[in-house]
Amino acid sequence: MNEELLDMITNKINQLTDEETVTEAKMNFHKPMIILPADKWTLTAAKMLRDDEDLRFDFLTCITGVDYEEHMEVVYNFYSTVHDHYLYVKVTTPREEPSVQSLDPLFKSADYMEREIYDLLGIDFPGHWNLRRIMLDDDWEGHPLRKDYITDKKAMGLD
Amino acid sequence: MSDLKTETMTLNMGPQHPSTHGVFRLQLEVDGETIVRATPVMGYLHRGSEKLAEGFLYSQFIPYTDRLDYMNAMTNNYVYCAAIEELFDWEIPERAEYLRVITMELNRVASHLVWWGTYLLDIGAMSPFLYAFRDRETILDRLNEISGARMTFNYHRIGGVKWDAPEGWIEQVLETVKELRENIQEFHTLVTGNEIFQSRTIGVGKLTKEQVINWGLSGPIARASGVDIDVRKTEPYSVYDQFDFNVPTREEGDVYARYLVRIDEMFESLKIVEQACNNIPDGEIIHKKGKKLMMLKPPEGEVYTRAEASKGEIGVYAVSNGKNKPHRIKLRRPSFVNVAILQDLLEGDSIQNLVSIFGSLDVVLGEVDG
Amino acid sequence: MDLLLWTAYAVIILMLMLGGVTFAILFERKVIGAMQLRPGPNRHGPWGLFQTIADVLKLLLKEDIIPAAADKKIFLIAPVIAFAPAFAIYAALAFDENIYGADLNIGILYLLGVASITMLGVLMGGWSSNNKYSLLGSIRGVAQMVSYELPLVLSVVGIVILVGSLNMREIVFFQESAGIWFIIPQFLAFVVYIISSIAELNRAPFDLPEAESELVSGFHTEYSGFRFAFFMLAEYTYAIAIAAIATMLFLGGWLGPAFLPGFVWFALKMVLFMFLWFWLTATLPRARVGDLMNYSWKVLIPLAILNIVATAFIKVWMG
Amino acid sequence: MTAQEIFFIILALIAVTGALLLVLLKPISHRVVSMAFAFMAISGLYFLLGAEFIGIVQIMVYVGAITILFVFGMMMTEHRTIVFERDPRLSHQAIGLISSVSLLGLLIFGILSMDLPQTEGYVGSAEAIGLELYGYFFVAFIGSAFLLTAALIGAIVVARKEAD
Repeated sequence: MNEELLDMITNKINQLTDEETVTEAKMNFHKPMIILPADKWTLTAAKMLRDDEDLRFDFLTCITGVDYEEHMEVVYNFYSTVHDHYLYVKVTTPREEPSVQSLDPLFKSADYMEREIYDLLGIDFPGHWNLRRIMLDDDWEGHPLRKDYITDKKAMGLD
Repeated sequence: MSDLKTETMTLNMGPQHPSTHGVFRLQLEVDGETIVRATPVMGYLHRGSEKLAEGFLYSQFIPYTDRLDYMNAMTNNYVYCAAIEELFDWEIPERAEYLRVITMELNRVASHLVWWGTYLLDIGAMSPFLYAFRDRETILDRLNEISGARMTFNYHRIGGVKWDAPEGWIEQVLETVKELRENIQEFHTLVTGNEIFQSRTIGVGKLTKEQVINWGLSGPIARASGVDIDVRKTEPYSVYDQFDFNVPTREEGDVYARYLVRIDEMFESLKIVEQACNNIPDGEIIHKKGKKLMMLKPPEGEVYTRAEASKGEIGVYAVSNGKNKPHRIKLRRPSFVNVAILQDLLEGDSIQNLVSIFGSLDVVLGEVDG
Repeated sequence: MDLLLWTAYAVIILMLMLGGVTFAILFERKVIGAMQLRPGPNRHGPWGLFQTIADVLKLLLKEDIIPAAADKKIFLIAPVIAFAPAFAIYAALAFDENIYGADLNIGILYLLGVASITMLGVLMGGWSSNNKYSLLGSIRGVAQMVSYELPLVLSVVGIVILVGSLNMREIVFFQESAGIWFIIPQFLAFVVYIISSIAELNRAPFDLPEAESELVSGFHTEYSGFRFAFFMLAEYTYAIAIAAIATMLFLGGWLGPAFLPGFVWFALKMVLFMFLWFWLTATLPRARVGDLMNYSWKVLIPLAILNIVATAFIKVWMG
Repeated sequence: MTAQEIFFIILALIAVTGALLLVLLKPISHRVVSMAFAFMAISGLYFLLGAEFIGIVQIMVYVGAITILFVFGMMMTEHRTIVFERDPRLSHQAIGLISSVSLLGLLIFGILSMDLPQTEGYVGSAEAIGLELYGYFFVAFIGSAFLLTAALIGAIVVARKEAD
């Protein structure tokens, strides 16, 4: 059943732009996962996921930013309160000037979670109403969750 | 007279304020006692758990999850362990899962008790706090007996639990459940029917179903607004599918509804504990590979695992690169997501309601700041 | 000679009252403690008898902090303005048939009028601290005081109509000769009096001006040490005075079965009345500002007026 | 010197000082406090005269209500920026001086030429005032009550309109 769902989602997203938007679609621990590049991840696609009668992914549970040394990824975990199904959306973005379309206009739950990713990983979210640091000081240098971040133990008083 | 200008005042509530339950700051713009704008400011307790995780062995991170939502540490333990177990694709011994469920549900009751006490303290009733702590104390005693700690349990392990239940513990838990049931019933007589209490809660801080879903709220807050999501039912983890329990929901979406949902949830949790204690099987308490703490190397992959904590849906997004340290651990902290609604919810309300509304969200700052 | 006697009386009352406040606080903590499943203070002296004394000593030894941005003169004088009138109330109280201060023929008016000055000190203190929470607390305080002064005064009018005098002693004598305490014929007035006196005193559940969970103690947030002690003293002095007034108006003052002297009965009734407050403190959550105002204007004042009208009719009808 | 005279001097001094400070002090909050002290001293003088009722009404109305109203107004407004400077225009100062001196003269003249009756007892007792109000001045009393009620309702209507 979940495989069918995966095919349906892939088709619907590809139909939006009439091209191969989804670079990879697979099952990840029994749940559908689609992977697409950041420039293809638009508000239209997210809106379709939210509003399409068969999908209705209205509950954005979790947003994760991951730094894979060669590129960065933002993973969205969707849940549908109507149809009770799940979806991973993986958005890949280059490591230099990482940028992913913000879902804040559609899902308010993205507000804080995207701010946190911006704060800790330095991924830009164009379209976010208030993209500021949330956990660290406003004048903090660098983004700690990046793999090349060097912890300045002296400055933090740990050494 | 119409051009008489009134000025708004900026009021910094916190980071040190008795009702923010920790180091949380609300920047309020108030016109008299009416809130024009509320901006939550956080991060005062940020310890960088996610960053720390990348430097530890898999087993070493468990104690750090305790310190997220320190009121409900068992579920935090569990969800982290469960995520790693899912990466391994392990079968967990039944007895271990039962012990996990018992400890998690007892801890949920303890967490709700603390909420009940502190919430009423927020709206000015002091006695319930002490009643709640009396009952919480018995739960903590039980958890102490099995885990050796009162708050930061560090009890669950990847693949099972650390200790088996001591002799006679199960019977004691059953006793405690009986006692708690009577005492929680007493709460209704103490508070629920009180006129002042009702006038302060009914119709205050209303959240609609749409708001809840759009803001990603979960836990009792969502269920009080008629959004019936409880991970224990929608995606049963551990052995929750073996128990008979209800998920209390209400439609009103106000503070009073959240209050009732939490009280009802305590009874449901006690029900689960009772069933689990009566049906607990004998056997191993940990997967045999889980005992080798230093050798844990999950295969490459990534997974999002969720569980129902007392505050809402807690999730762990674990990315493994096949080495002995995690590549990335993302913690979806329910309080952090839930607290965002404050900006929307407080606008136009009064300072007097603020405390009531903020208290009803039941946030723990350890979890908000991660 | 008279002057000397008066001074002696004043000093004795002051001393008694300081002791009274000390043990009223202990009594409150013990009562609330018992209701909250805990022993209450029990470390200093037997049964914690010296706890409050230790607390006061601690306060006296503490540094007297004046915030830099405060209005210094007002900040300094406010606790005194709050305390002096609370103590002045005692001038017109009669504790026994023969133990009394000024035998004013407008006793009730004096008590209620002087009592209202206390609030001025509270307001000035809250305002001069230059603290936003204190300011909010003070604003709430004014609104609350203005609203509840009315039902408090109106609730007493029924008794004045029945007795035909404003003199406190005559009111008690009237109860003696009538053989009935006013709590029975004036029960409605008694209820209104209790509720509005709680609000006047800023006690739970109407302790909005100092609501510690939202306004961080409201008007006395910035006060410390000795000046804070003065505010506490004023609060409890006032509370005891209000209890004493209630005793005289509704509970027959020093009247009671003969086996105890009058002033003991007086003290017992006061304790009973104060116990009622403590009980409420331990039981009820705090009311909301709006509800509080509505309650005063829409419930208590009409009730008090109804009581006055009914009493007047009865008085005319009975001759 | 009797005790009464001593108290009279103390109270009069407080009243006069309070009234003077009310005009001389700069911050509005200090003025309000000195005003309260002046009012209280005056009510003390009434007590000395045996006019207890008037004395207590003085406290209730002027200290309990008017002063608190002033404090309330002060708290609600941006009082710290408002400073009472001396009016620089000479003509205004002159007018002020002339009018206050003539008012003082008028008052002194009135007091000196007053023919005070040598009566004893409760001049201002509650009972006497009550009898006068509900007897001789009944119509005027009811009339003023109506007027005040109308004013109150008017104030509420105006405030309501502004709030909408």
